[in-house]
Amino acid sequence: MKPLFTVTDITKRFGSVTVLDGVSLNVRAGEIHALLGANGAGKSTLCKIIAGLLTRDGGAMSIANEKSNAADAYLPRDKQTAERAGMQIVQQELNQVSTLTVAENIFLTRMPSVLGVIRKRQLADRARQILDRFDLNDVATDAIMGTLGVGRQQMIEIATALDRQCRLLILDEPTAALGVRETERLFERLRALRDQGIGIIYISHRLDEVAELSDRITVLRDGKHVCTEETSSLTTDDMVNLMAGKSTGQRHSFHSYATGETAMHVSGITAGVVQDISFSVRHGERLGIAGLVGSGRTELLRAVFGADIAEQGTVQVGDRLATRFSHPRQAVTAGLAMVTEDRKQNGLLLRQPIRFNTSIGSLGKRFASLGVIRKQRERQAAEAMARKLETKCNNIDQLVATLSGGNQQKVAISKWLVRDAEVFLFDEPTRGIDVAARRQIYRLIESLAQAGKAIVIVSSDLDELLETCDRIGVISAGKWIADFQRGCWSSDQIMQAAFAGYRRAEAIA
Amino acid sequence: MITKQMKGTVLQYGGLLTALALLILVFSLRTDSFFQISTAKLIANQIPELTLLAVGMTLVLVIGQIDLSVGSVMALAGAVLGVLMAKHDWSLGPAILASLATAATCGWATGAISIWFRIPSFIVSLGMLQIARGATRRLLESKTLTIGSDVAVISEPLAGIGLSPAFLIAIVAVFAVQFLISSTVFGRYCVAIGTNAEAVRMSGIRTTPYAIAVFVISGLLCGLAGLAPTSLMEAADPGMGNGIELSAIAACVIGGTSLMGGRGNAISTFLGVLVIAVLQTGLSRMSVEDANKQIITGVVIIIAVLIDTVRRNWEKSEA
Amino acid sequence: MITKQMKGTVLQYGGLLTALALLILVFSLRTDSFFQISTAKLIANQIPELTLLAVGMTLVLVIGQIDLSVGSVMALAGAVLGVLMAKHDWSLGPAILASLATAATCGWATGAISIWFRIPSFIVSLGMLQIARGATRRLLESKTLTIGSDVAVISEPLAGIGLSPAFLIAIVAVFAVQFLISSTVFGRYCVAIGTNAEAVRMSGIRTTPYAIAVFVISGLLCGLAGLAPTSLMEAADPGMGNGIELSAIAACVIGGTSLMGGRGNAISTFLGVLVIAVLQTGLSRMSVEDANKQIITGVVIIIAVLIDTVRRNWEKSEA
Amino acid sequence: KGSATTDAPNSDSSTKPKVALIMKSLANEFFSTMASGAEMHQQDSGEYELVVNGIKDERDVSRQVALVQEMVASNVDAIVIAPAESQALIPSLRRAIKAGIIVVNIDNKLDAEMLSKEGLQIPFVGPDNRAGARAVGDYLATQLAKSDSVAILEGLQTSENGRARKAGFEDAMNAAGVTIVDSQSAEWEMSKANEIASSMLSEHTEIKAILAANDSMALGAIAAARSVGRSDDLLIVGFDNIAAVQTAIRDGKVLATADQHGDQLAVYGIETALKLIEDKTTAVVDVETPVDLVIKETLVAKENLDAK
Ligand SMILES: Nc1ncnc2c1ncn2[C@@H]1O[C@H](COP(=O)(O)OP(=O)(O)OP(=O)(O)O)[C@@H](O)[C@H]1O
Ligand SMILES: Nc1ncnc2c1ncn2[C@@H]1O[C@H](COP(=O)(O)OP(=O)(O)OP(=O)(O)O)[C@@H](O)[C@H]1O
Ligand SMILES: O[C@@H]1[C@H](O)[C@H](O)CO[C@H]1O
Ligand SMILES: [Mg+2]
Ligand SMILES: [Mg+2]
Repeated sequence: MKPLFTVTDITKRFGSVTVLDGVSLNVRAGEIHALLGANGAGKSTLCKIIAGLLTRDGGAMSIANEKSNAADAYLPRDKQTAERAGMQIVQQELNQVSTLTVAENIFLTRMPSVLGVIRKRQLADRARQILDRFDLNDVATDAIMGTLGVGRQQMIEIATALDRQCRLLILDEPTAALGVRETERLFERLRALRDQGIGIIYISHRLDEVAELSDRITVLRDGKHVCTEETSSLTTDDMVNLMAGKSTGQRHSFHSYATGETAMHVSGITAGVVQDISFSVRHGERLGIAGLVGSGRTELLRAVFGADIAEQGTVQVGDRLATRFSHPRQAVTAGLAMVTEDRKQNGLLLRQPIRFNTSIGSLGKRFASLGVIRKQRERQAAEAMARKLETKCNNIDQLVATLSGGNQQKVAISKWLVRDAEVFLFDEPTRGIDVAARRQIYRLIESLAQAGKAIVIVSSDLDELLETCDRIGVISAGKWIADFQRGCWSSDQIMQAAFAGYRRAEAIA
Repeated sequence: MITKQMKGTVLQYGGLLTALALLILVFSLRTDSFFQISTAKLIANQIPELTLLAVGMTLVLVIGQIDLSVGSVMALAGAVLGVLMAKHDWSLGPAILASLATAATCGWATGAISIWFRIPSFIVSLGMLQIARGATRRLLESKTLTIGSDVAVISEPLAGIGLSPAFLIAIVAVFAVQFLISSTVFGRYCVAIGTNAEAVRMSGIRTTPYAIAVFVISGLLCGLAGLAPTSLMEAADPGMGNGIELSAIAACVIGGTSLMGGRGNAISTFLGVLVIAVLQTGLSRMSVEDANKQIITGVVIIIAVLIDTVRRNWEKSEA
Repeated sequence: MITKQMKGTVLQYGGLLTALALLILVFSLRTDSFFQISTAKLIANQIPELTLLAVGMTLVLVIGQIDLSVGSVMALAGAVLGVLMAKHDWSLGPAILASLATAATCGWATGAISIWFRIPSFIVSLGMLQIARGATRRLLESKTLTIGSDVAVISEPLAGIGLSPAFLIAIVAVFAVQFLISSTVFGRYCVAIGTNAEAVRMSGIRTTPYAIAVFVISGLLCGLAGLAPTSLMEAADPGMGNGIELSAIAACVIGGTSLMGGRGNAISTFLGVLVIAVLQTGLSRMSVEDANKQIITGVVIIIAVLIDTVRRNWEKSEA
Repeated sequence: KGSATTDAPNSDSSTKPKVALIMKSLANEFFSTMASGAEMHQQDSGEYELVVNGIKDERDVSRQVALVQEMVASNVDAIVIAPAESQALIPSLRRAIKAGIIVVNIDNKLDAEMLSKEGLQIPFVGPDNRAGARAVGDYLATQLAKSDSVAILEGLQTSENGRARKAGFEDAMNAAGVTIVDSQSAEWEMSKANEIASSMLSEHTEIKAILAANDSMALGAIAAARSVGRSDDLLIVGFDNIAAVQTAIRDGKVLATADQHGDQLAVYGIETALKLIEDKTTAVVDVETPVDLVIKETLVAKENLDAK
């Protein structure tokens, strides 16, 4: 079968660092082609070059001519020329305009207009159709984008891209912020598009997804092409080994470190959609919180942490007094730490170096005397942390904005590891993190548990919770529905619980 | 539907309208002559230039840029008008076109230099402020140039309504720019560029032409603004609009436009202009010592914005 | 190691130093008296106030805020000094403390109001600009108040080095603020707040006290700035520092400080001040016609920043 | 404090004529003196109401135009104005006159040619700035030798009296055969004057004297003289006779200035306006107010007089 799209010997350098080194790849029409690689392997960079968002330093690309048998050289000047040639991309990082409405974002490049005046009705109607097609019925077309959760925004971004005519569709970690339901829906659409003869490049760190969805797999390592294989010929373990270039060892067998001592007790928290939620977490315990996108998990954690002031409820850490935190400062002083979901918005100082980001939470505590920063110590700690998490960077003075998505997430976590705390709240801790690194983070969380820390993990990746937690709580439509101990759970039960709140709501309506 | 929209409008402009109403109330109680139609007409005929500049500035701020040169570009436009009419006997129409073209060119230059070379527009427009002012003074030889009553028509109140063409132009500009921002592709791109230029670029839209176009529009509005005082004084004045850029920006910010880009509303800006104008007019009616007037001006501006901020937060907690 | 650091320094400040060198070269060729030690000393004794204001402004810009009131707060500090010494016979030391306290209070008020109520500091400081100026004029009854030579010591060149205490204070402030920004917890928090205040908050740090402290420091520096001209003139002048805020911001921006927050360097700001000062002095040495002075000033400021921008891009492509 | 008669619930307030005093550049001591002179006069006489207004910055001519309109709208009987500009204010004053308001021009003379072209008669009450500057210049010349060099600090180049004073200085220097080696505008401001005078003195070391078109700039020149180490031998003259310069004259730092009796200037204008209000048939004539040379001896003499 002749390829739809071919990449030959692509090279890309940032300054003196080579991030793509002679990568070749081809995608057939009607194929889902997975692109795998560890964080910083160069997947996003390659896709950006294809989509016309970056210029390559060397190599060539070509796309099959629709009429003849020949292939035309493909050299996009910018995104527009790439789109004209039939390329569509959903990027790893959200690229929304937070002050525009949902409809305006969807139609940003093709607003229905007469003489430059937007036809608002038509805009709303068409946006409605697109949203409905993705079961986003409850998103208003005139809602301001910035007020939606990350998951919603990601869905909207995907819906936008899938709606457009294209020949090659690139999805860069589309499911990182999606829940099970959304992921299912997306897969249906992707299979339908494949059947229409569209070529799809699919990037994900969720290897089960890749195994389920893709036809072929290309693995990149350190900017180099490792191999391209039929999906059916690889196990997920093979994939991991190919990506890492070495055997990363087996899945850890689970070991619980939970003690009997309560580390944090949350009682009666009400905030936004969250209604009267109470739960406890013990020292050494890892508590997972599952739920659908928009069910209120992030809001719960934010209210506990004092990032939003809860309308009701209290948090008790250790044997301190039960209080309602009104500023994260109080929570941190009490011994809480929180890795936020939206790292760009409130987790990272993107325009600052890794070093600043790593030390920001503990400057006063660990890296200063008399208010003067002890830079040597700061540097050492940041370097140690980068090594420990295997953050891929040139050095710790690299701006966080120039790191790959997964490595940004590592920096966001490292801030709290350096600071230390009694209770760790993780909101989607491995979003965009590669398998190997994910294992590291699981091990890290495990060692925190071993050290007696209490841990709360919110994740849309159920497997992740199943793998790492002592206990899993399920939130549905803002309510705490159920609580499962390890050993007493099945993913089916958990999914049922996650839908429960919505069923009841539907029944009432 | 309509009531909902009306409620929305009241909410949106409620804070500023309250501040304005309070000001008018106080001045009406403290002076004999304030609460009169004539005062309203007077203010209407005094604010065209600030309105036009502030409305243009709103657009510039929306895309996350700033233009400090508006006052001198306006003066330059007036100077061109004056020189052409008084020294070269041009008639009003062509002279207006020439002065608008000059102002638009200045706006274009500011925009192009700062966008192409990625120099902060603060600096480029500060440079343009000096350049345009210097050019104005050269053109006018640092003297006021009397043009004569040919030019008066622009600011002469129209029989019947008592409002000048300049004011009407300013009002049209307010609504036109608001329409531009809220209902056109161009305007939405401006908001988008001001919010997240990177995302706009990523979606394949070239931001440069839009950004530069905004500066051109702002320049054009400066040109229009220059007509009003020139016509009122029947003379081109080399010092015209000195320092007015701060008032123009203040009007925008009072109206809730963000200096960080991505948010702006021309109608609110207009309300901001009104706050400033009512304050000035009211204070000059009262015999308060000048130093105290200054203190009061400062306090009132802060309070006006405070009221608006409180309103906004209240609305948020409502929603 | 050292050479690497030196290379870094040259690179960092290279653009501005080049612009400065070019300016000095041109003026030296075009006038008889420019290229002399005496000129350097003269400039050194003229820039303390702008340096102090600009350095404070750098900090304010770093946290993503702005302070337009610096010129009037500086005047107010001068007025307090003058009134206490000339009318109440205070001696220099206590009078200085009182005027610094006044200025710091103004800074605190601007900061507190804008941070607590989330009102843009642009507006609050614009209000403070008016309030402080009005207060200055009330204090001085709008008149220049002669203080006498008791106050002269601050700007009297010290025997031997020919530099005034005011200049030395300004230099100390430059390095102190640079140290603050680059090497202290406080400064790091400021940079972080200017980059992403929400992320700082989510790291468990209260941003409010830091932001307000920055305004207090800026106020304090305005107070120090007010001492220099008051001492030079041996008089408190109600019009002192009128419009100087734009020059202060310009110096920061020329020095590469971002108006969006998160980036600022006091030493570069100082180089920005030098560019402005050398330009002004040079042009008045040449006794260029006023209108042309303005045009040249505008063009040179743009070019200076252009050179720096080109340097930066070149450096980036090197890295 | 202030002149807040409009606030007074005084019943006969409507019968008293209302006079608006509009000045330029309230930042300048000259005008605050003028304003307090007028307010004092109003309080003493009690025959009229007074509203005082001014613009912050002399360059802001259109703000002054707006003020004229505001005063017309608030139904004053007379406007006494120190125009920031000698031509640009005329159209709005014309409208004021059409609305039946008496207009009197003080301090800075409106353009005579344009007034006559417009067929307007507005009395000018004020000094002859050129003559005043000439007197100051002549006195300075007595301390200079032929072919000595001097420099001028001009006022705002857009202001008529600034230009007149420069002309007066030039007249005097030319008559004495003194060379003017440099002349730049310091825009009436002290610190600008310091900066420019410093440069002038560095570039032209031969300068023997600086003629400043107002006293604020003279104060700036003093500071400049100190900066370049010329405190002892540089001669400085100014214009306005503000308090700070009186001190400087006594200390020998300034040689001379001109007193244009700022505190009385507005009063003269107001009196003229009141006369015209009372009797509209009064002939409209200009009133030339005195400008007096002020030197150390004048001040000492005045002190002795006050002491008695
Ligand atoms: N603008 C830039 N400047 C410098 N280095 C960059 C820049 N953009 C990307 N890089 C580097 O290029 C490398 C590849 O990044 P890329 O984003 O392609 O990785 P990725 O495979 O998508 O990783 P992830 O799975 O974490 O998303 C990374 O090491 C990153 O730090
Ligand atoms: N700033 C906001 N303004 C308005 N609504 C919001 C805001 N943030 C969240 N929401 C809404 O609150 C609800 C709960 O969102 P939350 O982010 O807590 O859910 P989640 O379970 O964490 O899902 P996600 O994966 O989207 O983060 C959603 O309906 C979301 O749209
Ligand atoms: O006459 C006055 C004073 O001399 C003042 O110093 C400046 O403005 C002029 O009009
Ligand atoms: Mg990536
Ligand atoms: Mg969430």
